Amino acid sequence: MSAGLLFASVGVILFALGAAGVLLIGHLLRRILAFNVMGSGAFLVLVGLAQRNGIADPVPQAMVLTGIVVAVAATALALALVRRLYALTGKIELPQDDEG
Amino acid sequence: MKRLLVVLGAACFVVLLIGAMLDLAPAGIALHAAVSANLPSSGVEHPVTAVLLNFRGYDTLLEIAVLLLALIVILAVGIDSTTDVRPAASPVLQALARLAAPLMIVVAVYLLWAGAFRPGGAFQAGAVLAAAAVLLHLAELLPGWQSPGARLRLGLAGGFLIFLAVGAGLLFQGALLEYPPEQAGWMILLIESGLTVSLGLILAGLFLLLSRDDGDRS
Amino acid sequence: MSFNELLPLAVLASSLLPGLLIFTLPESWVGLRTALNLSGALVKLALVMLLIVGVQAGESYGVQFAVLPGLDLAFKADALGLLFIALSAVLWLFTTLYAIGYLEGAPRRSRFFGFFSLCVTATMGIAMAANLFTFFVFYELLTLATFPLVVHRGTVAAMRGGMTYLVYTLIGGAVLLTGIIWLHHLLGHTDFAHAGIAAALGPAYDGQLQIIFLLLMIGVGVKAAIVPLHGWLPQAMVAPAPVSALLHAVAVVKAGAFGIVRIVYEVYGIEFAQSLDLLLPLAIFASVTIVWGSFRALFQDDLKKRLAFSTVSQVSYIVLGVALFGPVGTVGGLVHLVHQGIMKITLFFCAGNYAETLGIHKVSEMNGAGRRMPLTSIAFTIGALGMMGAPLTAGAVSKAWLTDGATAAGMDWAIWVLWTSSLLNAAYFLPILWRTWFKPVPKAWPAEHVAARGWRETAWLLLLPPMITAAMTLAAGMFSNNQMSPLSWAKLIAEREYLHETIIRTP
Amino acid sequence: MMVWLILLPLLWASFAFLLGRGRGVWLAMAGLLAQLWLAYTLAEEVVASGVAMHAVGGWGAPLGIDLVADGLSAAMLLLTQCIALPLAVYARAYFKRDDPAGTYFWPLVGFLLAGLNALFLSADLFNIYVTLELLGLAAVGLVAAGGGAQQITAALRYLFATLVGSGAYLLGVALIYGAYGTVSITTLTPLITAEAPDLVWIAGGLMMAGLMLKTALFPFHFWLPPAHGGAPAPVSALLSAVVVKASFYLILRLWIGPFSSLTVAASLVVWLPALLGTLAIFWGSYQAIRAERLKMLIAYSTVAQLGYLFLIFPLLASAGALQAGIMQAFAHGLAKAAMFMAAGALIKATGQDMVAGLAGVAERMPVTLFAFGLAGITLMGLPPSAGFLAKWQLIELALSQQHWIIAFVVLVGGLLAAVYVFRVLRQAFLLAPASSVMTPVPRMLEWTAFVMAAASILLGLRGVELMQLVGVT
Repeated sequence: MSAGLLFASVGVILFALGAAGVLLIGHLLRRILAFNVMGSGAFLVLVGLAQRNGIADPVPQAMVLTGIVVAVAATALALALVRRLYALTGKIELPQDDEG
Repeated sequence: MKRLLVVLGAACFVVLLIGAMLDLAPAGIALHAAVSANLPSSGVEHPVTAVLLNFRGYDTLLEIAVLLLALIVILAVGIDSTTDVRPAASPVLQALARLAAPLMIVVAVYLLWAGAFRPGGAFQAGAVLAAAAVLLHLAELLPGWQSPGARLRLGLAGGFLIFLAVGAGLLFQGALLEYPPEQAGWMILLIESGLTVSLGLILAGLFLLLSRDDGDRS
Repeated sequence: MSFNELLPLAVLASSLLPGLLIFTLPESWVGLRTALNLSGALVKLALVMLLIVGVQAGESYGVQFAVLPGLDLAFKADALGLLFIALSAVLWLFTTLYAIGYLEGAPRRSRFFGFFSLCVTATMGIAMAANLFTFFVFYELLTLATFPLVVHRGTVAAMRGGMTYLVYTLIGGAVLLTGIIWLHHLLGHTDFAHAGIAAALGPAYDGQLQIIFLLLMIGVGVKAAIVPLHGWLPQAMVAPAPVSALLHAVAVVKAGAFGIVRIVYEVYGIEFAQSLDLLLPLAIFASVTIVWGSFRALFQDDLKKRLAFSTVSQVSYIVLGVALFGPVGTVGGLVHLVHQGIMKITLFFCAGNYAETLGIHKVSEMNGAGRRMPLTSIAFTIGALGMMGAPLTAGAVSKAWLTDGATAAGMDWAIWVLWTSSLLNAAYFLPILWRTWFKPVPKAWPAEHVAARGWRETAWLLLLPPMITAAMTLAAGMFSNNQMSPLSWAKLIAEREYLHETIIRTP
Repeated sequence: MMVWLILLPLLWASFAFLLGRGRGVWLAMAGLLAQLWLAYTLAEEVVASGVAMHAVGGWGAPLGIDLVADGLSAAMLLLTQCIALPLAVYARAYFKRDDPAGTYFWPLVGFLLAGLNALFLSADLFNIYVTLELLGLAAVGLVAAGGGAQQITAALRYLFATLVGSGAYLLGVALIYGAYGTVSITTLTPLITAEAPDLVWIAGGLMMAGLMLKTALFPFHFWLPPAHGGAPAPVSALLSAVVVKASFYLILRLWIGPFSSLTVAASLVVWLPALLGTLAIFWGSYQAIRAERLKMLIAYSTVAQLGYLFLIFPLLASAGALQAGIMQAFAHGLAKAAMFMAAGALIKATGQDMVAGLAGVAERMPVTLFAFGLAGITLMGLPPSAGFLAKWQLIELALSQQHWIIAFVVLVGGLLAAVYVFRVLRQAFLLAPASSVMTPVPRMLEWTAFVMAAASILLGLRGVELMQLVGVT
């Protein structure tokens, strides 16, 4: 399998890991990390799969750059919320009740 | 139980997807060809920069909006002064920071300029600037931020506004962000310079706003 | 937009606009509110007169707007519609007068009269609807406009009554909607037309049409209070007297009955309905309702409840008349649409007077009421006699045409139904009359609000309406052959429906 | 011209930010007014001269990014601006001076609207991803802004839901690009055939699932009630009325666009959204009927009402289904906005947000209750209202395609809606206990809500033009 496909496959694995993490992990900081793992997985698939035939393609690279910046923004926002929650409740986990 | 299901599901997903990837025919469309074909009229020599700021510049415009938005949200949510105990910066770190900061700025400028023809550009440059700010902050040479004043706000939004202005201006003689090939070069440079400053400030802001503590309250 | 297009809209507007204006009025502006109410009612009456004259002269009034591609909000003022319009317009005027007197000084009157006007607007819309879609729009609007009136008192009991009313009407509405959309899907339109539109589909669809008929009948049957869908009507008695009058005589039950008329005559067409064997089941349900309603009325001590069950029974006279295949029965049903309205509203006005003046709510409290309130009691007596079908009253006319209709249609058993019901009517009305006139006056009334001033046993705004409607009951009975009488109008409609030259009742 | 629908909100949002905390109301108002005009003229243009197109950067797909406005997008744009302007007027009266939730309210709203408009116009899968993030983060920010622990918790749930959703969507886009080498919808549509490789099926599944999570379709609805119920009334209105519709719009757009040949190939697939929609209607209504707090009731009603939108998928064979869907989207958008606005006014006046505490408002706040009632009529699908027209179209389509079950669901759903709407009205018509005190609220709050509700009714008297617009493809 070509290097690109290898990257892509690793990306898939990372995505699955990250997704599972977001679903299962209660601790919010670790959940945010999991989300980042998930995102990176998607980015890897994007660049890897597109360049599986070995030819460099700047379009997915540019897309990934864009994606990374967006992910940074999302992460910062999430951290701000977590920090706020910590300030208000002293917890870094979400309560279980749903009715809100 | 839930744990098990999720893990199993994820595993099946991985197997399925990788399997599907392996027997995938090559794509019909080769955009990289189109990119290199249009590179000369894009105003920059580096293909990725060309895609980022010309071919798909619109993505970038919205992406900057997202970044600025995140910062505004952080301001709107209101970070309250939870004093996070940080060991006082060692004089060594401070000396290092004093030394490194100017160099980093130089590097940033270089990256910005280099972006036109090799890996680099506003994002990298901005990131380095932000890193410098963070370093100074960790060395306690730069205070964390309160809600920013008018000038700082201008700095934060300036790059985005320049980008918007150029794009909108071009709208009057064609499509959104449709650079005339001969002017494309300087227009993109203008945008990138603006972005470098704003991105630096925003990225730094994301850190400095989150990590301000009582000590910095003024 | 031509005059003939504008007129139907004007009839709607004449109650809609006052209603909307009244909502915005502050509570204290009694004068302006009353002025708006009455002027609206009078203007409407004038417009209806115009329509009647026009329609007799063969003019046709109608207008339509596209709501969706292939779906129109369409109005027409034809003979059948006008029968209902005229009834509502006249009775609305008197009910308004009565309500003004009844609610004098009561709270939340702007809201009350606002919804009151919306109610009548909805009724007008139902009467003038030119297709089932439009009919349904106003039919549901009526439900929504009456709910706040039923719960007007804002007590928990009122809420219970209102909720029962909603449960019945909303579910009925959903069923009705199903039938209408189904029909619209089959036909591509649902426009009312003489001799019906359903026959066009051809025999292949007979099965579906029978199911649709069932759905439609359930839908309108709820408001027409056909057993077993009548449960809401006695519950809704918690409403103030003018509202009960409106519900029973003018708006709600009439809307249901009128819907049945429209559907049988102008959607299916009487011949086609007969050929689908739809009329006999309808007649049976009507008969059951007639008897059951009168029977239940016997055991109600609460005066308004007794009147409510009597309504259940009386409205099905109309349905029965429709279900009797043949012009004579038709005339009987149609004319009773009007007569029942006049008589029943009289009774409710009087019941309201007893309650407002002397605090009488139960039959058992009515001893000697006739001495204290002679005029009211005379009106009540006339209404009651009418309900029994006593000679010289409107009721007699209806009953005569209905019985002959039954014979003409070869459904002699229906005659027995009518007679049983008359007997039962007598059985639950005569005791009341006996108490009112011949039992001694008690020492004290349950709660005397208004002292008698000379001949004015109570506020004249409460006294006048029942006297007028009682007079109308007699007039409709005695001058039934007059040119403008409900009977002649009903004949006119029946002629147009059956395309016969004239209809002679064989005595 | 359509470009300005994206640039304007970005511009006034940034300038509002430059002006500083709690500033920029009039900037926003002016911008929104202009946007409304733009959306209207765009709709007219689309009806007059067909689909409008704008190649950003002048490159054109697949190298560049195309903006496309067909009937569907134009309609959604119109709906968004129609709701945004009255909401802004409402919000101005709603947020008191230095209300913590009001400090960067206008910039956030600006970015939110920019995200929405950009999303409705974009014809490029990856660009749509960016707009989704812009939209999602702005929405989360609005929920969290100045909020207490409860709001922050809701915002975090919302944030993770939308991030996972867009993550799945992004992976799907990555796979599509890998398979075809382009992300332009117009280029892809002919390329994706029924014989597409499994990878494309997985990609489609990922994107749909991600978007359903963002639309809060049952069983992905868990995040919506706390977020919409907890946020300030103007925010709740905006989120419930338009934001959730955006991801629904995308599902629809992809379903009938690039993935159409897939959905046709797998005829059973069309029943999945309908099934989930049905469950959403029943579960949402049930929760709304039980809800103690007024805003939770309304939020759960949103869960239920979104269900109707997904009932159209098995009916898409006939053109009318799209129109029915859009009619429902309009009906719910206008009515739900009005309802949240009315609820906001009621809560401000009574100082609490329990349904049980509403006794007497019919007497004290008739205008607001009228607004609530009219909105309720639309949600119940009673005539005359846009909701009724949507219901009528849905049932007729269902009957014409012999899908009785859908007709049945729609009818029962309407009755369930009646139960929770009248639960509130019943309470409101009760006489007020002598003890109850009501603080007067700004007239503006009551009347904007009323106008919005009236619009949802009036649309029910004239839907022809809208249907004509949606018909343009």
